[in-house]
Amino acid sequence: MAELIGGVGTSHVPAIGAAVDHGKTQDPYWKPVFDGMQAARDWVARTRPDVCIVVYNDHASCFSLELTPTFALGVASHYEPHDEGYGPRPVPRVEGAPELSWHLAESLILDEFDITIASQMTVDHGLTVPLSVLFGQPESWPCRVIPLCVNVIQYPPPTGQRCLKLGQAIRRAVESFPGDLRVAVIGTGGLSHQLQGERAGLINAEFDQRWLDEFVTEPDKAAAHDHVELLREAGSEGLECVMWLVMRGALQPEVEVVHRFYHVPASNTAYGLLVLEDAARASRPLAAQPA
Amino acid sequence: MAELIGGVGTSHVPAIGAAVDHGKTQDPYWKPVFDGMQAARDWVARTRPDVCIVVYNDHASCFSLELTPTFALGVASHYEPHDEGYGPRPVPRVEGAPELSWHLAESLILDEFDITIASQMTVDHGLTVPLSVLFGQPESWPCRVIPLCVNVIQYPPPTGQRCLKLGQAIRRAVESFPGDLRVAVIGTGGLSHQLQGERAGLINAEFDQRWLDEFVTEPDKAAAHDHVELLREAGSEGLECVMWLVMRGALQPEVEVVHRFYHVPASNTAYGLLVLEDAARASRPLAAQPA
Amino acid sequence: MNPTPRDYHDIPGTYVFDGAHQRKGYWLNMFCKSLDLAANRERFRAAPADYLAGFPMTDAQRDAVLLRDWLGLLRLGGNIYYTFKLAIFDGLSMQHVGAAMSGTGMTVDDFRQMMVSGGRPAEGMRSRRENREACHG
Amino acid sequence: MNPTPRDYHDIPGTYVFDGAHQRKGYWLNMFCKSLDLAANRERFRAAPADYLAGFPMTDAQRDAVLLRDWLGLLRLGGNIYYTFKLAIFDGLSMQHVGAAMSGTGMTVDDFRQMMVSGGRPAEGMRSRRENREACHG
Ligand SMILES: [Fe+3]
Ligand SMILES: [Fe+3]
Repeated sequence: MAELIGGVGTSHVPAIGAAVDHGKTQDPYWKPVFDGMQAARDWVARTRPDVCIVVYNDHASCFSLELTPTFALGVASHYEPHDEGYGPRPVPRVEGAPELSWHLAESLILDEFDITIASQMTVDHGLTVPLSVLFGQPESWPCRVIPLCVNVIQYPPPTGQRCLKLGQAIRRAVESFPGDLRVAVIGTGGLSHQLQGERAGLINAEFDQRWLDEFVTEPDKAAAHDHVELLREAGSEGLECVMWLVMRGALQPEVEVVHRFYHVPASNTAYGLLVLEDAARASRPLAAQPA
Repeated sequence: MAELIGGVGTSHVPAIGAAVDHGKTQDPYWKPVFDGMQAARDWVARTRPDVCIVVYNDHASCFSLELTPTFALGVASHYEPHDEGYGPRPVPRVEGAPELSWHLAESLILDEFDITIASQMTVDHGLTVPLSVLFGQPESWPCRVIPLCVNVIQYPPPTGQRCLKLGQAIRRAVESFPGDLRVAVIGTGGLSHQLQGERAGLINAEFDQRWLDEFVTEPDKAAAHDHVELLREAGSEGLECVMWLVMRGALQPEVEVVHRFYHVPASNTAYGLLVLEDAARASRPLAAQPA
Repeated sequence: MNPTPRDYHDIPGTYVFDGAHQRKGYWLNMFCKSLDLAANRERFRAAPADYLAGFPMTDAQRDAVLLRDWLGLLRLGGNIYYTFKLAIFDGLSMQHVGAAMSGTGMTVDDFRQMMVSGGRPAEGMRSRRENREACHG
Repeated sequence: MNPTPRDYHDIPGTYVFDGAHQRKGYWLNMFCKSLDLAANRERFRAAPADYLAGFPMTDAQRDAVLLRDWLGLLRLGGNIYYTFKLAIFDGLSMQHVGAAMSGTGMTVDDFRQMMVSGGRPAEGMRSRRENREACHG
């Protein structure tokens, strides 16, 4: 049976990808951000997930206005990085995990989630930047990836509650997969930022920190902020933090914080990073985890 | 406030469309089928819906294997008939109802249905044949149409229960629309048939009739047949009867049967037709309904 | 992918288009889908094997296409709504294909007659297991 | 469509991309999306007005494109992820566009400085109604 080994929340700011790609991670502007990532990199190196389910949004890259799936789950054998106008990011091709993907798709749909099944898709910075955050610049990504693309561009995105429930259903689905896989869920996006309008540049660190507190200890409360409140407090693009809640739902109600980091700014965004394990798992002696 | 005036269930057999288009409705083979439709045509002429929400499936026409939405809701101003290999059907362009469509999309997503929003799509026989069933061959369709496209080709389709719940949510959404519209819901597909394999041609009239009985009086029971049972009893393509349940959910638990018709065969299919009104509405004196 | 056994594999003569089936037949079905375009239909008509070579299909799938092995196409991952595009290309009806898939030498007229007489009965076609038990029981 | 008032219309300087907004800006955004392709970028660079004429947009939308009126584009139904494709076409950064949209004559260096200093504070930017009440209260 597959095992849910933990979750990561991280912003997916494109500028972070650019900093990695152009060797600027040690520039004074970026060093604090990348220093803050180290503990997450250590965690993922230690826990070595076989598959990461990356919950992200597409930014008018692979999807366009013709068709807007609320939840699109990738079932492909691989995903090419999308050209977002600067040429595709110089990162490895993303290798899929079609058996587990199809198992998720089938389980989730029978569990009353109205998933869109994506057999061919490209992935943009929303997915590849979190991989760079966790893995740096390897020759090939050290794990297989299942993209779960959430609409947060076209109003309305799914509610926080719906995202939390989807995470719970993903947990059930992973644990019913008849394969010996270690699976992590990566929630991406946010935290507070607004790219558009006269409020462009909005950051609300107070709201973010309070929301992160709730996220860890009272996920139902973190999920209960409605869209208007998120738009108001976290900014029109900060609303994408609902995607973290899919990760949170996949973990048990009681979690242990392995790492928490928050930094303003990363480009126009409040950068947040959180690594969680189920409390039950975290309290196991380290020897019980793979070295 | 918009009003839900009733529901129709009908198979969407392509051969019925061809019989209309090629003037064969009075042929001995087709006459009984079209005679059986008359009462539904009378009902729709009498009740004159402004908008029909047509729940149908696409047959590898507009959608393909790349992307399979479980529920795709059209929000376009119009929809062209798709060329399914014989040239597009010679039927009027389907005019949309974008205000109500967007209201539905927004309401349903906030109500935890993971709708795919479709801004540009063509519609195949799954949608246009039911219009021909209800309206014959007019110069232009006498009502606007909202396509709700359900995946029933890629296993697994949404469950019967999920479809019933979606119907209930559609009812709530329609009744919260601030416009004076008369809305009908048309569930299409089925009844028993199988197009593929050594079982091609399967018909199960006994199952269909029992399912129709449940559908009218015990919708939860009709919705509870799981996919394996539907595949076994109604055939691999008969499974698409789950789409009728969206219509059923949009009506009240107590309904009045305005018309019920069943005929074998229409091409390879058991043809079923059902017209329902809420019991409360049906008992109103006729004078209270528009002439 | 070795498909895990599913309850519906017990249903005789029925090829459920689940994930395993979709993966197996992906390019076969996408070839069929490509026939939606008149230009592709012309290319396929002019040089069938060359046209098929443009899709990453198995040789068995290509052969089944060229032989119009309607049942074989399903077994190799085809979905009836896609393979039927090939039948439309040939000017065949669904009843034609239905007869061919029956695998009993049925003609299209036999098939039509079966439908007019109420269709293929479900009796004896529900479950491989039940059929086996009925045989040996 | 006359958009019905929504709670989020109370948030200042924020253009929520809801159904009403999407319908208004559909072709404006699809024009921006078309710039994903290098061939289209060349055509647009060579003859901007001709290229725009190929999309069923309003004159106001076309003018806002030609003038790079970043705020106007949002008001006319643009979505930032689409209009930003035009900025990428111009070689501009999101901070450039952010400064321009602020509508206060902010330079890109001002904007960068604002971000380094903790970003634009939410205080006074939460609610038009609250701001009015604070003014008149
Ligand atoms: Fe994002
Ligand atoms: Fe159908």
